[in-house]
Amino acid sequence: MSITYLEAIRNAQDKALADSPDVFIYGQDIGAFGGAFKATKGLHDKYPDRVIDSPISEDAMAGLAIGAAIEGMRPIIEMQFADFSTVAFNQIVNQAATHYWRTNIPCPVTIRLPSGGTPGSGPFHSQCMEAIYAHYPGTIVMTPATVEDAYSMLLEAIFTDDPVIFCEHKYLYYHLKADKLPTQSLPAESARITRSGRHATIITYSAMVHEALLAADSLHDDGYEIEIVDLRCVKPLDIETILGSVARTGRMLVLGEAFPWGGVTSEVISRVSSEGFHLLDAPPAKLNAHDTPIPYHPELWRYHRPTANTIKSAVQKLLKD
Amino acid sequence: MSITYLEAIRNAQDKALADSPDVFIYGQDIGAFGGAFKATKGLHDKYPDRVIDSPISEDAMAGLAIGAAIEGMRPIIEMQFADFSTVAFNQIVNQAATHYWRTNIPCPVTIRLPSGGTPGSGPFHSQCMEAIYAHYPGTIVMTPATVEDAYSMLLEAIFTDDPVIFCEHKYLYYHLKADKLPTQSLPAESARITRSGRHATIITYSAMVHEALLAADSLHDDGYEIEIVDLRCVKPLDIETILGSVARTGRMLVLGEAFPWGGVTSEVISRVSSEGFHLLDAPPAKLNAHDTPIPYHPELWRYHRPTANTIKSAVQKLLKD
Amino acid sequence: MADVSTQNTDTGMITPEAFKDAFRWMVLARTFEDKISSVYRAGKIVGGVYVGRGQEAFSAALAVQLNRGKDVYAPLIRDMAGRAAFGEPIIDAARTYLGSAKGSMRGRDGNIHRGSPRDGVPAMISHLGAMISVVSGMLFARRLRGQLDDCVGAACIGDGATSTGSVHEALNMASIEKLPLVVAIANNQFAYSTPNSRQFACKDLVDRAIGYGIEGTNVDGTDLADCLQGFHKALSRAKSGKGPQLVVGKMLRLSGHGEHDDSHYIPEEIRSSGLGKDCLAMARERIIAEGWGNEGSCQELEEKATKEVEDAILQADGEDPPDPYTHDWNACFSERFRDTQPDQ
Amino acid sequence: MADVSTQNTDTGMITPEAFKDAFRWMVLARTFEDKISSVYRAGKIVGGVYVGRGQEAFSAALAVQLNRGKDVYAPLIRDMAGRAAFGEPIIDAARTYLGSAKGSMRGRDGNIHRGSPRDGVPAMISHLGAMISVVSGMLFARRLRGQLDDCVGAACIGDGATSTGSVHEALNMASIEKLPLVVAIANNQFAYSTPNSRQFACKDLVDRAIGYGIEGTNVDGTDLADCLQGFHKALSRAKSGKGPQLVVGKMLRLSGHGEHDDSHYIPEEIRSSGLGKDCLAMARERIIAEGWGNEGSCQELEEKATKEVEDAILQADGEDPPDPYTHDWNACFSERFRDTQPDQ
Ligand SMILES: Cc1ncc(C[n+]2csc(CCOP(=O)(O)OP(=O)(O)O)c2C)c(N)n1
Ligand SMILES: Cc1ncc(C[n+]2csc(CCOP(=O)(O)OP(=O)(O)O)c2C)c(N)n1
Ligand SMILES: [Mg+2]
Ligand SMILES: [Mg+2]
Repeated sequence: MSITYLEAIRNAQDKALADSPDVFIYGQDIGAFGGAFKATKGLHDKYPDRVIDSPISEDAMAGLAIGAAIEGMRPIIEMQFADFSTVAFNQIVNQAATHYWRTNIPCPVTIRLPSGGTPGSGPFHSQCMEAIYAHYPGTIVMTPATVEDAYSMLLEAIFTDDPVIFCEHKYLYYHLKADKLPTQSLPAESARITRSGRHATIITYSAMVHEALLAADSLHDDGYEIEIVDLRCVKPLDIETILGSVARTGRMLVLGEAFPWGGVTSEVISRVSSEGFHLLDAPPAKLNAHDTPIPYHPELWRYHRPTANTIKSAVQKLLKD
Repeated sequence: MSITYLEAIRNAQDKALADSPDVFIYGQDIGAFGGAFKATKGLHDKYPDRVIDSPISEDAMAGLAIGAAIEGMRPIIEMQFADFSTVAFNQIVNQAATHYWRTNIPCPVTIRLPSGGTPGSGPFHSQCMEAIYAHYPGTIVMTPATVEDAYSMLLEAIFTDDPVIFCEHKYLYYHLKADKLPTQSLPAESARITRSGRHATIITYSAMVHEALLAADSLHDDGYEIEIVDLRCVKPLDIETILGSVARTGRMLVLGEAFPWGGVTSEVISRVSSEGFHLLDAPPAKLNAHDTPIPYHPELWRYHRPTANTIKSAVQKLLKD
Repeated sequence: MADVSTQNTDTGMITPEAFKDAFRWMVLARTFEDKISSVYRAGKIVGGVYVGRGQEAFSAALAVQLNRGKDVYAPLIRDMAGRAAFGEPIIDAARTYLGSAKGSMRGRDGNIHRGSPRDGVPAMISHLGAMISVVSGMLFARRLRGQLDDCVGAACIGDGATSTGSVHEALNMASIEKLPLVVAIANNQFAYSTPNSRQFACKDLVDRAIGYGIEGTNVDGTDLADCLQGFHKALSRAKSGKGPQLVVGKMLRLSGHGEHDDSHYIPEEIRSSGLGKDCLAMARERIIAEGWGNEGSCQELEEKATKEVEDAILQADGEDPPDPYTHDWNACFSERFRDTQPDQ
Repeated sequence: MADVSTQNTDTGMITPEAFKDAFRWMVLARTFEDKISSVYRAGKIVGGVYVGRGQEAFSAALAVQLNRGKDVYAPLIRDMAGRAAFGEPIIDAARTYLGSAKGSMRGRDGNIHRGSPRDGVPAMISHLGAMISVVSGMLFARRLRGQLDDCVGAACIGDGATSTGSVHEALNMASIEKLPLVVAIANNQFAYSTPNSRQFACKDLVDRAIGYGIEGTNVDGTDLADCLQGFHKALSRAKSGKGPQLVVGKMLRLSGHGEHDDSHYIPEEIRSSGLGKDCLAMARERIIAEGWGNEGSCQELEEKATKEVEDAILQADGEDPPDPYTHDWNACFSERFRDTQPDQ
């Protein structure tokens, strides 16, 4: 048996719905249809009152979830694409994220954002918005890179008492497979050493973990052992694990698929430079997508985002510094 | 004669309206009433067709401005408070910011965001959103710290062919005065050495420039000469000027009023660490507001944001490193 | 003038008791807000003061018909009267304005942004229109849990807020979900300085209801009895499964947008029109005219309110402000997800 | 069935010429989209294919009455017919789908996201509802410049998009500004898989117009003549200063949401209802029945369309894709404000 990243997300929701009557899912086309990506396929049949088709009203979807969360429910909002959450931005960052702080009453909503680029998706169905939400106090932002994490972290997200922005990567939906779902797992707030090495560390998250692995494989053939840190949760950052890895390798490339100005990569470099300056044997390096909207055409898209090749070059440069 | 930061903004708009029939202003209560902060006082009388009261519809305000900009006009949108631009977020980052790249047709809108904290304004009338907009490709983000810059940079913003997010600081509106408006000025994309020094650099922008100056005055009494770089434009960053200053002092504190995760401060540290690592004699330091929403009560607010005192402590720590 | 019979009947008529009950909260609200305005003018309040002068009837008429601990009530800027009628202790208003650490917002937010979600009063964010869908969510949760019974949710907005996308999405969604929601629009003719003519161009704001398939009612916001009756009807319909209800009240904001604003832009013509009537004075006159009370009993009520308000303000003013050094600076509830950033 | 006289009169009647003109674009659109779907099924298109099958009458009827180079036309997902009628060269559609660097979007965006703002066709962003206020802005600019004359702007959306806050804000604002805007809602009964019943709860979507103080018209989206007449009326009113106009057409989406979707969720009952009629077949029948053409002339038209489509697709397919290495990777127009980040 094998299970995909997408199925893991479906299974986590199934389990959450089964385990707690407080869980419900609200989103466009997620009912009988099972969602644009089929992340809720079959769930409406099992939980007809709690897997609910929404009108195309992202602001009100988020508002409704927040109201229910204040009452102690654990709503999940599926945005059809992360990109469309811009329309719910205000409710998420100003209503949900501030709620506990303002009122002492937690707001346990989970906002699922199908994120990231796939060929042909273009500027409005490809975005990575983790940095936008992470900037605001009161949010937790998760970016699972593996099938197992998609499952266990989504369950943690749903049962966490704060708003969780759950950035699931569309490129991994069908591509990524595992043998089975985990019964035990690393807590969501911990980063993971996905591969150990000693010449340099690549710090990354979500789909880029897999590009980094390819680059590391290739660099291995050249005699370099590259350590890979999968952040898993980009807010809060597991700074101990990050600094631990940099301490071992002395060199760090921070890699992300999102836009280059600001964001996770800059935040990690900033933290490491401030808190672990003397661990660095070379300037920290950064690799992101190009500073343009995400192109539709696969030829442009492949060039726009970091790939195993450009990662490898960046590491090679880093190793020479 | 003396002129305030707010009057400079009003004067810049007046001049732009006079100089070009393509300029108009659209926003809530900006017509006969002159705006919540009086930034358009008297302008409706002078240009009745081009200083226009809007309904409370930030999304449509931005959309209307974008449509007019595509036609070659140079609209200015006044958001009543920066915080309310969350509701126009989608139009700004997905419509305006991508427009030139998608269609080859520029979209010269200026979005004025009355930004930043003042005592008693609370979580929803105090925000600094520069990082949110700067993250997206296609935007220019200006954060003037002086009366002269408020004037000259707003004029540049209006006559720039890209969307400019103009973050004017409310705390400076009435507090800050100059003798007269400039006739010549540093281009908007250049940072400025506001104060020269040799022991450390504080890199900052907007209202924090003035807190930094106070801290530097106080450190001067202790025998330290602190250089201050006013970024002026946070996107793009004038990395040459920044690196030049760090090269002189070897130590850098990056200071911002915004939330700590990500943002301008992290981006500057990331850029300098990557591009000027060997210029640094000590770990780069960072000072932001606390990681909570902005409190209403002045006692809490003063503690939440960086002040001359906390800046001084941060620099003292930096000097010891 | 709406009918006020001496008997509460199924036809939605309102008793003198209900009228007097609402009047009491109107008096308290006006007294409190007059006082807080003078405290503001004395420079003792940071931030703004936004009062509901002229809107007390509309505000109280809704809330007095709700049940604290059961219903949901989302007041907005000008709902001091409704808040009081819904059972918000006057001391909380005083504390929030005066910055006592003991207020429900603990100094984190101020003035009208106070709330107490566990009592059914969500704490508003400033972004207009954003609270309606939150109220829907609270009702939705209760229904999913089988705890809806005949509870109802009410959300208040102004004429200006009707132009937000949020309000549209929320009304449409509530109608689809057939939630027992009453949305009260206080059309006080202005949004800050912006008149209705720059806010909408429909003949009657209540016609928005048609576009959502919900029921709409106009009431005279200066007439307490009419407000009571309009809301009574709307609340009964909402509770009996008829879905969301829109109630639009017309009146004039008898103050500036905030106490910093002299509202010079309001034309004398509107001020002296029927819209400009003071709902409080009118309700008082009616009580006396109908013999439900007299000058003496009204004065007694007013004096009691003055005492209550003065006590509350005195008490709040004597309380400690929040202390940043002992304050809990955490935006997240979950300890394990708190950021480990070195203290800023 | 709407009246089609042989004379175009002021009463808004539509000529056989107009009918046949619209029909021609409908045929071209259907032919193109059938072809592009088969190209998609052959795996030659990356990203989605979204077709307007069943909506060609409604789409073409609007655009055929607009003037390229003068009016503004903002098509949405299912407006291939309208695009063609407005003068979008068929080769641009082929290029955008097939990823030729020569398409108007130069590979940066695809399929239905193409546009050409200088010709009056804004390039849509995906976020539903967001284009209406942009069209308003274009009209607003022209009016400020004294260049509005009798030009008109048209924006197309679906039933699903009516639930967005954007649409509400834009309609309300356009009404306040009294812009010559026609908003066409193609109610094809579904938004992706979501039926009208989960999208709104009003009796008739056209009633939204009342809430904005604008004029609204229902048309039978399967009947070309009715569509032509409805839009004719709306456009004339808009041009004569009567402010925004809402035209709602009812029909069924005779395809999946995209070509990846088998639309199994559409009940047979709707498919076989009047809504499920194919506007193209009906228009063709009418042409023959009225004697405005015959089987032969129709076939000729169809063959011409097939040839045109095949040529365009062949040409586009033979063109180079964009080359990332020579591509201009700049999101800003202003050189001096371009970021100096080291190349990623
Ligand atoms: C989305 C949004 N935009 C702007 C504002 C600023 N603002 C606060 S109150 C107000 C006027 C509100 O008018 P109305 O809804 O009529 O309520 P009233 O003040 O008349 O009670 C405005 C524009 C806001 N709070 N939210
Ligand atoms: C704000 C927003 N939310 C979600 C989507 C995803 N989406 C694309 S098309 C669509 C359905 C649109 O339905 P409708 O407006 O009826 O148009 P139709 O497809 O039927 O022509 C959805 C939900 C989107 N594009 N924008
Ligand atoms: Mg009002
Ligand atoms: Mg549809």
